[in-house]
Amino acid sequence: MAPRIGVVTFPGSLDDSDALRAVRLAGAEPVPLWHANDTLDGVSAVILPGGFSYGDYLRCGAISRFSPVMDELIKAAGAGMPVLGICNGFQILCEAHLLPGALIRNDVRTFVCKDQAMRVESVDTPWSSHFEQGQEITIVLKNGEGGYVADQGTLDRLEGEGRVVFRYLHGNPNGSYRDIAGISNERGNVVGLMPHPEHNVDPLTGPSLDGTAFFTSVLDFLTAKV
Amino acid sequence: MARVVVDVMPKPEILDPQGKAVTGALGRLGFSGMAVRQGKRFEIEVDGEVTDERLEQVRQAAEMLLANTVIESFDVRVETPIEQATF
Amino acid sequence: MARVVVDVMPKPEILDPQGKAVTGALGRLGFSGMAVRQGKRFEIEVDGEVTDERLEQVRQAAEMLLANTVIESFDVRVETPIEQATF
Amino acid sequence: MADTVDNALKTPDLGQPWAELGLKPDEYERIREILGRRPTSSELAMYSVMWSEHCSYKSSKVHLRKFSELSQETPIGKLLAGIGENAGVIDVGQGYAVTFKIESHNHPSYVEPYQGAATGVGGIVRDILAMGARPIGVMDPLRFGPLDAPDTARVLPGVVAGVGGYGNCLGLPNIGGEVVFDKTYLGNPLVNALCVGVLRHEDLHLAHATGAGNKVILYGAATGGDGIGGVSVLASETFDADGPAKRPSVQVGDPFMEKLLIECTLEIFQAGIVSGIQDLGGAGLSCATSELASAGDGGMHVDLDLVPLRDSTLSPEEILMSESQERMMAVVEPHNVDAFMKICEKWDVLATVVGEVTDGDRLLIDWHGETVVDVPPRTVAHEGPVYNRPYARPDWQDRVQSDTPESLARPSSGAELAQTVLAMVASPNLCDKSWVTNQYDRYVRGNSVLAQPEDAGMLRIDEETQLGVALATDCNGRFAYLDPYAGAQLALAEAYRNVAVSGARPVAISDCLNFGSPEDPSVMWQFTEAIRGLVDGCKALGTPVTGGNVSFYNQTAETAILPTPVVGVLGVIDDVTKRTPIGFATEGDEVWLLGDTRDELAGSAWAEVAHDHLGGLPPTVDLDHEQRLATTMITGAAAGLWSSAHDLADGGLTQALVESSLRRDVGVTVTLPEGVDPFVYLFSESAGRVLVSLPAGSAAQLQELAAAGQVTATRIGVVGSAGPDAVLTVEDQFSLALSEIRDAWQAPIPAALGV
Ligand SMILES: Nc1ncnc2c1ncn2[C@@H]1O[C@H](COP(=O)(O)OP(=O)(O)O)[C@@H](O)[C@H]1O
Ligand SMILES: [Mg+2]
Repeated sequence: MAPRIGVVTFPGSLDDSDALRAVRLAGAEPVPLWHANDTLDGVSAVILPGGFSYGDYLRCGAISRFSPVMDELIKAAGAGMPVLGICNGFQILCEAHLLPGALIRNDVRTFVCKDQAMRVESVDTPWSSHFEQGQEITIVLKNGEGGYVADQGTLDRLEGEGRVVFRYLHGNPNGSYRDIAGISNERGNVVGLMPHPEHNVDPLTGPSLDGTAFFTSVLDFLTAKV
Repeated sequence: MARVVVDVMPKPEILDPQGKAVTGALGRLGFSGMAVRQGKRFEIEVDGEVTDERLEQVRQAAEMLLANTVIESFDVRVETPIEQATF
Repeated sequence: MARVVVDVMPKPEILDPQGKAVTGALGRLGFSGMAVRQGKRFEIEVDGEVTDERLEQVRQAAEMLLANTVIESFDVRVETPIEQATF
Repeated sequence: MADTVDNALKTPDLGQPWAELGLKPDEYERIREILGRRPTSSELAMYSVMWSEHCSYKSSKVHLRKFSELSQETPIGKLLAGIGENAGVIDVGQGYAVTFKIESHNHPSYVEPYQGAATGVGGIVRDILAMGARPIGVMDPLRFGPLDAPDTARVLPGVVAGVGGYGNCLGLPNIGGEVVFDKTYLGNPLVNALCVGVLRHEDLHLAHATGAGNKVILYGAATGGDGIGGVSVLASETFDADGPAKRPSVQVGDPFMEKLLIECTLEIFQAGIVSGIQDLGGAGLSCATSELASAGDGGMHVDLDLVPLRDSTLSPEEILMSESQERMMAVVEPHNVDAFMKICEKWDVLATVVGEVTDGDRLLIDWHGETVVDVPPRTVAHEGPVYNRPYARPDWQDRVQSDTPESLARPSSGAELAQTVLAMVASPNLCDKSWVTNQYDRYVRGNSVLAQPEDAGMLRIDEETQLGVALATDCNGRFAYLDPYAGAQLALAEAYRNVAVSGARPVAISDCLNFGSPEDPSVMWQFTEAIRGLVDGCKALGTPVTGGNVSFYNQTAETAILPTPVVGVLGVIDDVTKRTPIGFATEGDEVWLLGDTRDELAGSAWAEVAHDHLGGLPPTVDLDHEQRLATTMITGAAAGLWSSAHDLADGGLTQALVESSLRRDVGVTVTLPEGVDPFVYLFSESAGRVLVSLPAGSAAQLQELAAAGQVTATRIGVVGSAGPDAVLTVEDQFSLALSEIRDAWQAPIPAALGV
């Protein structure tokens, strides 16, 4: 049986249907999860999708972070379940302190939607193992608050421990410290990034197919475990 | 160097979606009986002394740039340096 | 009903793109010698009297929700009702 | 104390501020006649707002009727709903229907650019939602004053941030639009917004209240004092001096609330528990109650005390007129009310039963236990005044038309042509718009097959069958100024062509008619001519008008905007994988021009950029040719013939070459046909032309297709190499590095806005 991968819908989630589709195209079973339920419905991995949960009011992800489903997610992540936060999902993971640092308003101070080049800096996560170390990929980036910030100590530790998973190339689109596009937790199972791999799985609608590997990576990881 | 603070708030009759969302979230977190409106706070380090003239300049700047007076009101005041990072 | 104000500011070592942009814009408008940092101001109407206990609740709410203490510091204080719409 | 019906009967001669509310003496008289007494102040509020130009279309109604008289048949079947509904609905096959509409939010966007544009998007999205459809995309035709005008630096970034801020937050891909600059828009920016939605046939919902005893539910945001600046005259009549005075005329949007409203409403539709539904837009509750009741088979009774308020000091007049955003009204059978409430609760959407459908034919509204409104709803919603405003061809029209561009100095050498190319691509109207469009999410929902800067936006509707729709909006106001009849047809033809070029079959249109003051006979003439042009055009093309919007009074003192009838065309494509993009793809592909080039430079981008000139007669329109050209494009696309296709419009052939080249940094070498005037060939804006590229060796197939469609096809060159050294060459004339063109093309908007 194909592994079941959950995608959480918060009020204001937008790319949940895209994430579910990407999971399906990769060959796993997509499972919609609702933020207000305090259950992960037995899934083996979870994606927090992009969007404007709670309108991005207050701070992106600040309100969703307290949704009932998050308690379960925090527990599961602690136990090693693969979790991917995309854009708003990344922001929620930071607010929930599953990942260090925070995301602030783009330095250009406008919403930015573009096809963004980035480099895969780590293949040692369940979400990036299908890439080549150092591979250049193009992934859709679209957000207003994507500037990754953290204090110097945290940044040095992320770099030192190989936890910068993706780095922007050919120009920093939002003022992220050290061109960081995505990071992982210490164990590597929780990954957050601003660009949207789920928009890069269909040649008809995305600028590349470079997003596919995110989903096949985790599928392999989960299948190997079984 | 002195600090002037400009507080900018949505006018009371104007919808404040952010404040509404925060109010709702506080309620869900168990903080009851709190109604929130959300605005902006600008801390301006002004070179030199804060004369009346200088303050008037800040007021003009607030009117022109910091506040959208169609939907926001603002308030300018000199602040005796409070400590950063109180908590 | 009383008003408690929570001011939230980006920590000094954290990039403040909005403040930077405002500083730049002020310069271009001819307002020189002003350096701006931009934060948030929450005005909270608290039901009932503002006891120490109630204030402590607001402090908790600020810590938990209103500020992200990874990048922001905050300050809580009771405000004697100022007049809205000063200008 | 509210002004009740009883009170109105007792004080028949009380003076009322009808003039301040914008009513004419005879209009006020008619209200008295209808009611057989003086109106209460609540009734006066309702009538005045519903009989305003904006809501009643009183100046345009007689002309718009001509749209309804068009055949309601599209090239692929009947309309499921037409003009008069919130938005028209088209059967696109496979059990799917599509609904789309354009609206304007011009004036609010001038006052408060961000919120004006944001609430403009919010409003049109609710129109689509009210039809039972899931909104799936938006477009934003925008017009501003000169790019270098200080006020443009205020209005443009605000409007763009507002369109993006609202649409992005709703998760609706922005798939196209326009950004146009002209001095007449300086005090009158145009912010038009289009939304498209999709539904299953069985989910179609119409706005009507039927079935006595059915509950009327108001849901969404609470009602505040938004957008009721105008009725404060009533408030001041009915309240003490210290009563509420300050009412904002600016509405603030809450896109998050709207997103919840969308999901909640779709779930309600899914559950099949609503019998009528209406969005609250202009005129708020006045409009929703009177329209629902008027379209139904009974009356309606509403208790205003039940309306959830954001501001408890609102008077009944104000509650009735509030334009608070993000609200909807539904009519629900009593046994479904619980289920309805449950769904609202799930989405954290406030919902309140505020009244019910009644026997009889009155709209009754109570406040504090007394009746403040007792009217026949039709007289409010549908039987407003109708004006036959005088119109006359302006005396300057001849002068403008005889001031032809023939005498303007034209570039002649290759070097001059090259300079002209660079100047043109760096002009505000032809330059790169990505500073704007990069602020819009075009990927969300994962069905955007084509989006800006393509000729049309295209959305996949069904992933299994690959059924999709394409949309384009267009209008060249300069052409419409020179000849509003032809200008409207040129707008129609361009949008129609853009859709066909993408590979979709154009089936229906929506329009947004932006004009100056209808009280000026010249403007009224432009308006009637534009409508005549569209009606004749739609007849010729077989595309019905499904709905639209009129925006008058876009005028600064005596100066009206260029007449701007924006046309949106919807097309259907059975297989979106066959869509045609605009960018050159493969070195060695043949480049052909379809259609005929004439010396048509009046109103052109060149005349504007090089000479700031606007005079003469616009390019000729041949709708029969447009139809044959469209068939050629669609047939070619289905057969997989085209590598790329790009319609020729502003800036003519050079602009199309530049855009097709820059799309993927692929060069091109053009050999001008024997005997043509290079300048005219490169810069004329003759309509009905498309630049295509196709794999070497498929010329015969193209020629056969073109011959069948009686479309002129001319081989004009070959696609060059890609990469940093790519060049655009016109043999015997000039050669320009794409990088140099790109630099000139990208600079203007960021430079002007200081970012
Ligand atoms: N405000 C806007 N929003 C979204 N897309 C836009 C906007 N303005 C222009 N575009 C897109 O940019 C492209 C070029 O616009 P335009 O030159 O008007 O195209 P055309 O002449 O082919 O109609 C089109 O894809 C159009 O949809
Ligand atoms: Mg156009």
